Amino acid sequence: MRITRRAALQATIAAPLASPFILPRNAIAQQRPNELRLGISTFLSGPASVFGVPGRNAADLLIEQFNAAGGIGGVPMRSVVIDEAPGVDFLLGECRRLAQNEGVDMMLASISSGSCLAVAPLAEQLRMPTILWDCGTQRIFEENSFKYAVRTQANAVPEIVAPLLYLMRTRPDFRTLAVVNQDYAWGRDSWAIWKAAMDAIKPGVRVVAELFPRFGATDFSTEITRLQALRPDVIFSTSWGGELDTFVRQAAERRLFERSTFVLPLAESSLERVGKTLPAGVIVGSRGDHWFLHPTARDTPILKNFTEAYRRRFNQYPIYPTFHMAQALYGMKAAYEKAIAANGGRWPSREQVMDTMRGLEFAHLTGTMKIRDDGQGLEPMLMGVTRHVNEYPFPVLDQMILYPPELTMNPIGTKGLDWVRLLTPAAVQRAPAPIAYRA
Amino acid sequence: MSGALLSARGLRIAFGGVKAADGIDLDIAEGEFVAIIGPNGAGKTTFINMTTGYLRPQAGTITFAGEPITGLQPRQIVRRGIARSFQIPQLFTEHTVIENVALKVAAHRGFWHGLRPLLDRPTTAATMAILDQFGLRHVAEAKATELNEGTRKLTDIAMAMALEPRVLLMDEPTSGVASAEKFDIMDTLVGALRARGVTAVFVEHDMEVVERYADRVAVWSQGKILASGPPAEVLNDPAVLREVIGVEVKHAAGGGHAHA
Amino acid sequence: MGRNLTLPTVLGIALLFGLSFLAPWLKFVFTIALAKGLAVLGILLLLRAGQVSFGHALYVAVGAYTVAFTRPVAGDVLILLPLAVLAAGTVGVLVGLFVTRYRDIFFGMLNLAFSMVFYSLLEKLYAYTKGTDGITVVRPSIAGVMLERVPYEWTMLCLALTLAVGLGLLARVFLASPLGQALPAIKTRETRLEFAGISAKRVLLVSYVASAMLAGLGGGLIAMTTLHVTPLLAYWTHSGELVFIAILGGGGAVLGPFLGAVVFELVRVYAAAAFPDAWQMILGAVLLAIILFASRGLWGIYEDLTAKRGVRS
Amino acid sequence: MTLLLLLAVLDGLAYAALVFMVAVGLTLVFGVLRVLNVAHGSFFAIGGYVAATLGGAVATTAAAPWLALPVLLVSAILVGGLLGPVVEKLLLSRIYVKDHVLQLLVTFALFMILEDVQKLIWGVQPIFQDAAVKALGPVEVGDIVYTRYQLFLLPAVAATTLLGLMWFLRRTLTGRVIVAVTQDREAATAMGIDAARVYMLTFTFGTMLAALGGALASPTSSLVPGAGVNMIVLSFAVVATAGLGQIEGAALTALLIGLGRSVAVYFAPEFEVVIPYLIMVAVLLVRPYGLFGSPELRRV
Repeated sequence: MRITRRAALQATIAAPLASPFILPRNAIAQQRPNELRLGISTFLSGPASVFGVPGRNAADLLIEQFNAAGGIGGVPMRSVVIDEAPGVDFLLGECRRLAQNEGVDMMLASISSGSCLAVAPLAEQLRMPTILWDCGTQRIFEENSFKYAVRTQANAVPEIVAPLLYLMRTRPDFRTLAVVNQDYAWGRDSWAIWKAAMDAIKPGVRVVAELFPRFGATDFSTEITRLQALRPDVIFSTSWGGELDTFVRQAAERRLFERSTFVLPLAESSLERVGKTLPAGVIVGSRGDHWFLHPTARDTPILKNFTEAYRRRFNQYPIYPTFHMAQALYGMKAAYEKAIAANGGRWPSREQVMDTMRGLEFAHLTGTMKIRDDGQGLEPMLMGVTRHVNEYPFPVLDQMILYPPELTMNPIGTKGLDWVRLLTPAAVQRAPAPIAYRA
Repeated sequence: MSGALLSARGLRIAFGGVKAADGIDLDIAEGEFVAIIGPNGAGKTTFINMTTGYLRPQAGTITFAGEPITGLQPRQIVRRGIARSFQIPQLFTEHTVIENVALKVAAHRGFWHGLRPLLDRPTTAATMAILDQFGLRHVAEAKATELNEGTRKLTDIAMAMALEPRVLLMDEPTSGVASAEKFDIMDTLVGALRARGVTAVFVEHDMEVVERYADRVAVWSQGKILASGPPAEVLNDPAVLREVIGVEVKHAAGGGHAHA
Repeated sequence: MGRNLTLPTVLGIALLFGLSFLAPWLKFVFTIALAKGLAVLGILLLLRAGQVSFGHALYVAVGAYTVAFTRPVAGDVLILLPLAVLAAGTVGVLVGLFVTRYRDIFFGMLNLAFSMVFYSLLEKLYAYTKGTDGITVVRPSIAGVMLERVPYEWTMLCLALTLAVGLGLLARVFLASPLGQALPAIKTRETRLEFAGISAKRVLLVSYVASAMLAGLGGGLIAMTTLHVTPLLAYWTHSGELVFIAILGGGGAVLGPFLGAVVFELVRVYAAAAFPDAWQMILGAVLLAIILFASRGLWGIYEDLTAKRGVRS
Repeated sequence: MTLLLLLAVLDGLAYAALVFMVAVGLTLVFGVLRVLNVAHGSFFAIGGYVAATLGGAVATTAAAPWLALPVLLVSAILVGGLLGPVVEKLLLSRIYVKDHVLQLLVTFALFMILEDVQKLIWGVQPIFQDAAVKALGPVEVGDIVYTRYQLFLLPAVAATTLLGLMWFLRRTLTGRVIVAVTQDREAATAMGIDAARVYMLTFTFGTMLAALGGALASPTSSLVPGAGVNMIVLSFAVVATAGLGQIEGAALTALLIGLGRSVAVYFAPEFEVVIPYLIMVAVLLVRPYGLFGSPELRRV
């Protein structure tokens, strides 16, 4: 057979084009597969890649570790990562590709709430087991019920209620408050929750400014000037990433921290970057039950080893998206293992895995958590106040309180925004005792 | 004024101190061929620009067939029957010759009617008739960018004629054309105009052309009309010779743009 | 102009169908691509007049959000799509009356401005639009029939194809009409057009509204295919993407936009799969190569290839 | 009330200064090359990244904190001097004869490529280097703390740039050549001006200005992926509002946007985002060719 150069060239061009058209793997195979394929959607470009890339890094590292230890039930894992930055139309196309063509067994979906809201219904139609690994909106499981989607972390409600309870405990006498949130869904949502909860627990607080700078803003001078003139007792901001860093720096340079108490529920992810520019005494959250110096887990080998390995490889301390990814992977592993055991050692179907997920209690890097029957994760909330110590070139958390989900999360069948209106000052007192930072 | 098809009264316009028209009175009778001559920058093209609505005179009026047209938009003036051609041919460079002319034919026949093709049968027929009159049939399918200057000039004028005007204003119809060709072009052109009974005003630098084709010559200098009359008479006037011809012997190339 | 497009069209449709059968996920990608192709067809009309709109994502978003807002009250594709077109057309007239007075960079930037204002509105009017979270669209019925996912996806693909072919033909007729032929005249000699008694502004306005309606239709299709709309649809980078596709496909024929859109989506999928961290760079390089070495776009390449082989019909 | 307005003006000035620095380069390049450079925003971001990197190196090694300031300028010259000529020679010079749309898209492609290049070099974690702000320290106006950097340095640099450019374009030979090319490219080349050189010079200079804008912004804001995107759209609006190639127009527009924005934060925060566009639409309604623009010379 003679192969002309032209034919060879055509073949080389055609081969990569053709490969995705190979028929998908049988989706309902019950026998043990050669590998477990995970589709991961995350931000690889744009401003939110600040979270997306650490999340992806965590997945790479943990999958390697899991595989080295024999994978899940003897099956190694492999991940296919897609970028959710180009928008919903692109992401949904990619999800279909992963499901129908790459033969992905499980999707780990999205940082953006918009992405999750779009992916969950699709997952349902494709019968694609999906773990919502980082997005925060409470709307997903409140407005719909999904068989094929669960969330291995808390949501916006506890993420905002916990900081409020913490503030009420550390500075109960505040009378005025200003908000500086990014102008997009999360900024608006989180403020709505905070406002409703605050009006319930401590009526009469005067909101002196509601500032929503443009998403992606790089200059907060005008906002800071206003805040200096207004002198609110508390400044609340759920901003994150580059904008939070910028806001913190500009506020510090202009001594705003000296005049007001800051509540920054997402600032754990910025601590290493802003360093000691962020003064002591700022209330900081980490969107869940995790931090690399977690008060109860800091000395466990599992967390120490992970932090060590992560730092060595990526030259940074792990931040909350890293832990969220870990929770998703640990949760998935636990569900598979439990389902395999329940199945008499045989490989479970998708439906069996998803059924196992409900009510599953699993251990992860910093503790254990539970998935509720509606698919929502129940996770404690770590809150603390910044303190400068010599061991780290950035602030650490002190006076840490782990708020249990019972105090901060609305029950199944209720809407978070309605539920927070029923909060009472008693909730402030029911919190566990603070744990001090140890060197 | 009586019997004049196109008439200007007291036209004034100045560009930053330069008076291009400083009280111009001019009457053009139906069927007349009038040449406007004068030194560069005298305001000859400005007259065309004002008459066709591209520039608005600062003072004075222009009437056409008894109706004032001063201050109307170019497209409104065109619809009343005044068309123009350009010193530098203004062709649609992405179109062929036939499309260039057909666009004008279509514009004249009613542009906003449905989605029939530009080159439907009636438009094509009307267009080809015009191309024939101007001897352009052989280049009908050529792109406007592929033509030589003489053909471009003819196409430009054919486009103006497609609007079936009563008056055609031409800006130097032979400038830039090889001198061997200029009489051929003028013969074709004048033949076509006469055949349609169109009144013509043309700005011209070439005295041979003026002498041969104009019924009347108006001499434009420093915004005023210096003299007006039959070519034989005017072109031998010593004052005109000194003012205009003396400068024009060299036949300067630039010719001056409309305005700055 | 006189090139016969039947053969490439039929081949293209056959290829789309064949690939969709082999790889079901491509149905979605192709439907989106065809919907974008419709919007790009609108861009093409304006490009003929030498005008680039850097804001046509506005109309895509208007179409998409019209579907999202009216879906709860009117549940059929046959009602939703015309509404999307109508809404985009209405906005197109209002904006068009203003922007068609301007040319070149001013035209482009004003379009950009309007799309960015709309984008901000979608984010700001949080109570109605749910901000960046977006609105989920429940799958609508088609001519009164509620379909399951797979037949629905096939139907949407067929619908998009039918609209692409039908409107492609219509655009072709339009471009050959005096009005369509006046568009390049705006680009080359706008004043001469005025001296022909034609209002360039009106010619441009007609095309502008047509392009807005095409983009609105594309947006409506996108909303009914993705079943979730977000403000990102109106962001200026998406407008840039439409212009990108127009250049990629080539402006020589009405098939260009669809060819460009399909190739764009596929390149993006493969680039993102092969280099998740650098797909933008690959797209950029493809665009650069097209402009520098084949500025008539993919359709131009096709024309050159067939012309060489003498298949000109 | 008056005090509030004064404060708004102070904040607006600093922001206007940054906007001007970026937009003036874009305006200059557009005026001369007639290419609307989308990659201008990338140059802004790269300028910021380089300044932050160099600034970090200087801050950790050098003894004198004031050294952080010249670093900003050096970074801009470095970025502009290296990137400008390369991009102009390799890309732009090939497309001057082509359609405006294609020219614009070439820079769009370059922007996409540079976005990923930044990511590959500097990663996705926000980078922040505020040694320059710290070096100058804070100052109090009434009861409000400002930084000297924002209150004095930024407006001063912008004003110097504006005056310097005006002087350069009006009084020096090279400047007048550039103006000649801006006003009438054909006539200028007919007069024997080496347009290619003028293009190269202008583009390099424009790139430096963008990089300087980024460098000046870097001490007060974090650098993240996509930092250039917002700047592009904003400076496009400035260029169109100002009138093509109008330096003074760019300054006035930047000032309008800066002040409009901070006044909006005080009195109508909802409008903050759309201020630049509202200003643009309003200006173009009254002056169709921009604040200082005039109709392009149309030959008939």
